[in-house]
Amino acid sequence: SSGGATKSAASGVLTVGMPNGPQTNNSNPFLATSAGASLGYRFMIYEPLVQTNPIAPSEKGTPWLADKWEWADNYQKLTVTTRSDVKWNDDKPFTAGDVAYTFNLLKDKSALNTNGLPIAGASKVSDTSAEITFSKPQFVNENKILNSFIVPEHIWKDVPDPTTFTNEKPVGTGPYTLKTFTPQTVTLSVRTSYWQDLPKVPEIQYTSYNDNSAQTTALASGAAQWSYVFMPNFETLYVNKDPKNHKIWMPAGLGIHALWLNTAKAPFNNVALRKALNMVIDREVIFQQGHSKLFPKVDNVTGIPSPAGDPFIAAEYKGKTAKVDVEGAKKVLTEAGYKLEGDALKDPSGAPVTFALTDPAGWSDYLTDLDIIKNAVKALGITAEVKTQTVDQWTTDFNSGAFDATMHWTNSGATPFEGYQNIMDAAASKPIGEPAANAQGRFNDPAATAALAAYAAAPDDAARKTNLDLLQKIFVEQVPAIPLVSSPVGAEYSTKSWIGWPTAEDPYAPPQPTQTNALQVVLRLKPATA
Amino acid sequence: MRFLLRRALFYLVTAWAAITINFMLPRMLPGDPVQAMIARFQGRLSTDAIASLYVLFGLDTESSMLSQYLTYWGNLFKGDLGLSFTYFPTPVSEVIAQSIPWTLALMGVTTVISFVLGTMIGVYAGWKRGSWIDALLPITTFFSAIPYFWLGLIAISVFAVSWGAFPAAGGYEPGLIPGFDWEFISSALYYSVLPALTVLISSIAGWILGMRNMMVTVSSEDYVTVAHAKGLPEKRVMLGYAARNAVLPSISGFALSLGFIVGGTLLVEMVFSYPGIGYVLFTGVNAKDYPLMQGIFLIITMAVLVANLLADVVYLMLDPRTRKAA
Amino acid sequence: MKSALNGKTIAGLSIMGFFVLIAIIGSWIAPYDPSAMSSDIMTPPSGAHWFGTTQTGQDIFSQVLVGARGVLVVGLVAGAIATVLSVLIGVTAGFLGGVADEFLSALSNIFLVVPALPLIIIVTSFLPDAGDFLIAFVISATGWAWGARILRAQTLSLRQRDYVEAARATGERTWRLIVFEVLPNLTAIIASSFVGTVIFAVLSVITLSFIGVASVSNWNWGTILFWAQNAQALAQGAWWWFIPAGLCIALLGTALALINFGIDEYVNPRLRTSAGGSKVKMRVGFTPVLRQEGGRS
Amino acid sequence: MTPVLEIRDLSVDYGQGEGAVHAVSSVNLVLNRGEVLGLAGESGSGKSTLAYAMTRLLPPPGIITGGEVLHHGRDKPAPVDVLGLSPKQLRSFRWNDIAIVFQGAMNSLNPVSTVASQLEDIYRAHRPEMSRAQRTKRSAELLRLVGISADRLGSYPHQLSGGMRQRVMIAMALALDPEIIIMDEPTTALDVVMQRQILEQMMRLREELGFSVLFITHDISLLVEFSDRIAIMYAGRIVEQAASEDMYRASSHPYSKGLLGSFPALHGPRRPLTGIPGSPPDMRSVPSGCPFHPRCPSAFDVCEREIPVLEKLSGTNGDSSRSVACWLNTPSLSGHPGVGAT
Amino acid sequence: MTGEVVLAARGVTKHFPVARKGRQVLTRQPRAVHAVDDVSFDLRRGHVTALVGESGSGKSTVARLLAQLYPLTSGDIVLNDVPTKVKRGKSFRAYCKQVQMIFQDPFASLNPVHTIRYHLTRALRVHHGRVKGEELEKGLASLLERVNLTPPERFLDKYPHELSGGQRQRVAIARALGADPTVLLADEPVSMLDVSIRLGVLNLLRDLKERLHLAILYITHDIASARYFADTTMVMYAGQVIEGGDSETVTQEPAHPYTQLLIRSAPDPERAHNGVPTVTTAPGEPPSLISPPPGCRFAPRCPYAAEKCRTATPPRFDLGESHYAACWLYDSKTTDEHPRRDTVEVGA
Ligand SMILES: Nc1ncnc2c1ncn2[C@@H]1O[C@H](COP(=O)(O)OP(=O)(O)OP(=O)(O)O)[C@@H](O)[C@H]1O
Ligand SMILES: Nc1ncnc2c1ncn2[C@@H]1O[C@H](COP(=O)(O)OP(=O)(O)OP(=O)(O)O)[C@@H](O)[C@H]1O
Ligand SMILES: [Mg+2]
Ligand SMILES: [Mg+2]
Repeated sequence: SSGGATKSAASGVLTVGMPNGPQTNNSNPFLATSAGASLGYRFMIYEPLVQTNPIAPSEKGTPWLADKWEWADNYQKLTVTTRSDVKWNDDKPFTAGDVAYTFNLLKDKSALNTNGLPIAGASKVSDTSAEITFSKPQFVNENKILNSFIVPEHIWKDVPDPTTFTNEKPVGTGPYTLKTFTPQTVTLSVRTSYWQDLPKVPEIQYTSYNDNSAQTTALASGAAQWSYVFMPNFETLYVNKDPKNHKIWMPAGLGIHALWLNTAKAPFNNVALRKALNMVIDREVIFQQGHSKLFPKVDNVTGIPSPAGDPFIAAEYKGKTAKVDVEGAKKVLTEAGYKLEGDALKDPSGAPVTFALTDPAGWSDYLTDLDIIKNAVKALGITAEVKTQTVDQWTTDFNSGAFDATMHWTNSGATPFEGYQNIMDAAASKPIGEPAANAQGRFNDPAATAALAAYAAAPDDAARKTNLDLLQKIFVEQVPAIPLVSSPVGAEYSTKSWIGWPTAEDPYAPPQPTQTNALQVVLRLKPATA
Repeated sequence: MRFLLRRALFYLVTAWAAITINFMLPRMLPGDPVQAMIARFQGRLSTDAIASLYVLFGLDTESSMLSQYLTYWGNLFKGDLGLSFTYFPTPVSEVIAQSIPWTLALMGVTTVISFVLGTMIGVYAGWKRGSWIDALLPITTFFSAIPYFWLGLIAISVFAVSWGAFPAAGGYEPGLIPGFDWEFISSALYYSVLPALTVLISSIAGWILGMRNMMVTVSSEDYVTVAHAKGLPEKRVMLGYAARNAVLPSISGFALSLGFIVGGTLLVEMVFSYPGIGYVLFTGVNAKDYPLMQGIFLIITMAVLVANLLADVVYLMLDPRTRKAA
Repeated sequence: MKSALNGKTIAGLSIMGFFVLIAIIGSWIAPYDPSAMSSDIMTPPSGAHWFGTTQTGQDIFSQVLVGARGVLVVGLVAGAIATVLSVLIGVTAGFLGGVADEFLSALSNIFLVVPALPLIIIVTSFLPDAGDFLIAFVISATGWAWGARILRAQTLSLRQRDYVEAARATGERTWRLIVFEVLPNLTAIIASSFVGTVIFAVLSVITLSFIGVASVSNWNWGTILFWAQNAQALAQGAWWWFIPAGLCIALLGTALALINFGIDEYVNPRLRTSAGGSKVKMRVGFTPVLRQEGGRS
Repeated sequence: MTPVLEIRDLSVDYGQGEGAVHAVSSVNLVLNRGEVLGLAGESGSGKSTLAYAMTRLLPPPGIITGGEVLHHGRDKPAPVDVLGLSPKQLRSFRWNDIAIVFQGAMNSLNPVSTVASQLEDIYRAHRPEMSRAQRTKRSAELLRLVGISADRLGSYPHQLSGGMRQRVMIAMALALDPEIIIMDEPTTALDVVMQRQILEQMMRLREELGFSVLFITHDISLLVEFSDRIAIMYAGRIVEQAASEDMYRASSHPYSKGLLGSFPALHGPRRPLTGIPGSPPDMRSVPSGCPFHPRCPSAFDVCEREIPVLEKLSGTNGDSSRSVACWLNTPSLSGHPGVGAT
Repeated sequence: MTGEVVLAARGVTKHFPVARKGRQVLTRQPRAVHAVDDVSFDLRRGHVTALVGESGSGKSTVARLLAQLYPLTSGDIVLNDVPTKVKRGKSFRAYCKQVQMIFQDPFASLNPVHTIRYHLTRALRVHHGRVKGEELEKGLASLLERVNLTPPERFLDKYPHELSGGQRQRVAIARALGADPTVLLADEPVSMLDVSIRLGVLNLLRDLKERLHLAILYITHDIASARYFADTTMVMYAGQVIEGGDSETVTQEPAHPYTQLLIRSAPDPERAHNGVPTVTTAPGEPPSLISPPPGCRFAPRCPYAAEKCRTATPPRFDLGESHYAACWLYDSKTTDEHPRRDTVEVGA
């Protein structure tokens, strides 16, 4: 209720909401299933070595628990120098030993190693220095490694099984401690001392709502001040409820949502059709109707989102955006031997071109996208059909290549590499019928596979750039997938009680409350009245 | 006695069947909690996590169906329902223990109120058959035909969003710690008004109708006429003779519905973001969380069985005819 | 035969008939393709769009018209399957008695105890490509037990009736006794349990669609509500997206309930409300005295 | 012979308007103090309807459409019309003055409460001044009166045999020492041994307590044995009324004759049974004129056209209580000008 | 042919098992309702045998046993001198072609959803194959004519509820006649009918007996109608036949104390007006059939009960031409003096 909102503002509480349903008392930071991860408060308690910015991944990170970090052996060995003035919230000092312990923990418990880091070993060099070695060059994983949060050795070493540890009294280096836990609301309160300036927010209240609609209602009424939730028509539902204070900012990360095409079978085994399809999809409509303007559109032809990915875009594609060009598409098709007979497009062999667009039932944004695409290809004389599946079936079909075209996301990382790898890495692909880990569209261009391998192992930036440029060229020319929107690292927030939020003008961090960077945001917040 | 023995056998067989169904169902159906989890995170959980999750959930080892079944029973007898995947590594029993009181309180109280109120109106409607009160029936029927999620959403939009008189979501004021203090209880009550009303409105018609029809039927029984002939006050005839007999069939229905409150609240809880077990079950279904599904299903089934047992006992108490002659 | 048709039943049958008509011709008379998007985004009801449009400019009136079929097909198919099941199991159990009865009763009791909606959700959410018929089948699989129980009880009492016994004494075979002597007398109860299952199935399929478990690309009223809820139509003030489908469901449910009233009153004539136009208030236990001038002779 | 209950021109319909069933039409009947008046007739002739109408207990859609039911109270100066009583007066009139033993005694007891509570209910409603102990004591006495031991007070109806239930009903009827007891086929469900036990007990109690009985049954030989006077109903009308001996020896109405000729006698010579041809009329479409004429062996033209009125008949032994509604007994029939507006 | 025995009961016994309760489950002592115990009699062609007794004495059970609707516990049913036991199927149909039953309640024994035509057609088809068309119509008409429902067209297409009780019972009889049976078991065929109609149905049955030489078992609780209608009368008490013989003899000179009680209790218009004193009837109720008293089952209520009556079951004692009674009073060995029947009077 609005009553709740005024009360929390007055008492200096920051109210965060997430639409994730009731939680259980679980603050194990490693588990995505924990309340800490689901609501995001783990980042107020556990801190990373370095804060990297996913919306500006090419920037160097902000030193956090680590003062300095150095790579050696072509990104196979990392030496970290830790701060010496940091204390755990049980007043024990933080040392490099904790860093070594944490990485060894990840190495030993593969269940906790959600990033799949190939850790070879970690050791404490001194109280302020630790050394971590990897079995492969880790350039592409750099941010994931630096972003890893550190847990206290003195607590965790006595935990019998860290994978089933619910960590109800989390001990971290962050500025907040867990005050109370209820399945609906988790309250954090600020510590008395912290290695930086103490944040101005004395208490943070994380409330879990059961669904997007409840979360939206809470945001609109002011009961929740900060959240990341998908809402259709955010102007009406949120911003217009208090235009002065209700803000929404959805900066793009490097992860994208694309229409994956099955390039190993008809009709999309013909590159001309893939190109033509790419030319008739109106990304503006997808952005506005499919994703309600919340997911930033990806219109650079390379599929690299702006502005996060701008530094990576090859010179020849800078500023080249995908545009709707139905005539152009028809030309491409005609040149490739396609014919329009009556209303129906026939492929060079004379068979009508049809395909199914599949996605899970209930995934409304994807399904809307597919509908838009279905309507768009009518202009080419193609009859497409939107089919829904259960999530399981869809996942299975996606991995085994049993689809024509489907909306799906890509992996993301600190560079566009992960995205390209996800779409084009034939090395991790399998024939149709067997589950593939990458290139589920069965795209198989040896040049692309080689470039991906070379990029990951490249010794220097020049080599990386060469390979990335090549990947972009292949992507643009072969159209293995059609990028449409990016995954935002955004949030809705209210400036009514708290100011200092990141904005497009001051993009010091992504605003999402469940990201590592949320701590950076909270540290900058100030009461609006002060 | 024989009646009770038969019932006991029925309960045992049903419980066994239900537990076995619980065990078989998730295993017969396709699906994978890890994939479900990846899908739920839509790109925020990278594909690298897959391997780690299989290890985490212990799905990387295989054992025969029979040995799983036996282990399942063994664990059941120890009261161990396993660990939930969705809320890993929280034990299923804990997840259930945390959510079930909400459902029980909200739905239990609402069901009781609905039954009592509906039955009372039904008694009156049946007694005053042919009067204006008959016009009430189509109206209540209409309300009961509305799916209650729809009614709930409208209620939220009208009473919570537009008017702001009631909270739109949750079980209590965020920040309060559940406990037996007035602040919490009053808040919980306040938060339960809208969901309770919705359930009440859509469920009361059934009771009214059932009771009315029974009243009408019973009203023409000879013993009611005799009661009139005896010159008893009308209230006494209505309650002591007609209603007392007419209510018997409703009792078992009531007990059954008490059992089903655990299972039938999913939509109320979804719509009102209520922290009850229905929503948790739904989450579990979406997440392919077998242990959680099994656990909740088991609880629901047991609740229904217990309610049935209760119905039998109450019936035995209320209807002397089922009691054995002295 | 006594006419079971009273005002309520007629109203129920008319509404039902109307919806059945819509279900049959809905997709032909729909002014637009229900999935087709247009540039009229979120417009309130107007001459062009009687029930307004959705977020993506789809015509809600067309969706409601087309969506009737899904609801009715699932409702009627599920009702039919469940009724057949309940007749087969209930009547057989009641008539044969003995071990067969014990077994079949236990079976229906188990199905009664297993909570239906969660089970349906679980099963449908796992089924690949859950089409209307599959959903109808799942619903009927959980919905037959109640009818079977009632039918069994009724058969048990019918089996004792003299006319069954008399037919047996005439030399009729067992199957003839069941089919020609017992079944015809169960018609009202079968009809009532059919209507009851249809109500249950309609609400179930709508619920399934609403929570996105069933396929949302086949239009039905639940699907409309699913999309409306997804777009938070009410919060956006787009009541027109929400109201028509909900009202249709409620109307259909009411119609079915009214038909059931009629059946109830047919089975139990005491339930009949006195025919309209009566000026005298009937009161149980106090017979009205209405002295007519002159009286009759 | 003072009347205790006088029924004048009582008419009862089930339903209204076109489809109404005229179950009782212009019945006149007098019940005298202390007598047993038998009411006989075929099933559907309106016996129960008449009984219920006297106390206004007809089930819907029964409506009393005319007439009066005058009750001459023991210590009331003027007769009161039962049909004019307010609900409150009616409630106090019931059971205090008229008690009923119903046709289906098996179903007349509330299955879910004990005999005691159903007995005591009466006192609680009519004698609020009685203490709990008094009520219990009185209930026990009543049971003893009908030959049931008092420890049956705590029993539920289903724990009693049919005969016992019927006796409980009789005990209940006696609870307030009423002036009139209506017994509507009180023994049809019982076998003859039990029937006799109960009826004889009833007659003994009547001797002791002096109430009047309206005894309804279709078993005319039972009536002849137990009642003082007999009225015979056919199609909602009284067709004959006479002292029971007269009725037995020399009934005048062809229907009464037929009825009496339908019972085989157990003793004496095997007299031939005549029976009555045809079947009882459908009350929805009662034949015009005398309703019995289609079955009457001696019907003639007037019978088809005009309804005979119940007329006093100078009895064989000068008994004036005898009357019959049959054109055969109207000597002035030839003088009748045919149809008259009635 | 008149007088030959068609169907005979030989020591027919029926015990209905009773659900065991509570502790009895452990003791495993089987319990049963001794509904019919050791009943023997003959049904002869062209002869009406009445079976009289109060409610619950086992009359209907005897009828159903004879109709082979229940399996026997022990004893034999002898059809045309052949002991017959049939359960279902062909042999059952062959049996019921000979032996047909009429039920007590004509309102309940006709299926309300079927027309008269259906009922009768089935009766014809079951026993005479697939009769069709003309032949069927003729068969139906003759059936209805035999029970005096004329003209047949008026009744054929009616539903049971459109007929009066007497007409319905006639249809039920017509249905039984459809099989061309030799034996009719009429279980209280008129007790649910109006007094004035009863006679018609009884006269019809008598007429059938005379014309078709049927053997009729007439079950009733009204002993007066047995006198009127039946040639021989048997009296049942608590599952046993306690007296039997020529109807006139049984009703006019009852031998068994129970029969005497029954006859005294029957309403008698003469009694009131001839100054016959009202009778005090025997107290008590019929015994429990689950654990019937040892010896004579009437002993607990019998004013003459001697020690022997309470211990030994009395056999039948012949009292004259076809008249017998199962009562120790008539055992010439125990009593020298044959008690005069008319002296055996209760109360006094
Ligand atoms: N509720 C009713 N609605 C319509 N008609 C009724 C109703 N109750 C009785 N009747 C009709 O009224 C007539 C008289 O019925 P009533 O019960 O008084 O007869 P009765 O003489 O008591 O018969 P019985 O000997 O069977 O008890 C019958 O024709 C019956 O059909
Ligand atoms: N199917 C049965 N199962 C158990 N007991 C039965 C069954 N049928 C009859 N009985 C019992 O057998 C006894 C005799 O019953 P039966 O119906 O033969 O009596 P009846 O003389 O025909 O009585 P009525 O005059 O009431 O028809 C009764 O005590 C009855 O309860
Ligand atoms: Mg009556
Ligand atoms: Mg019987």
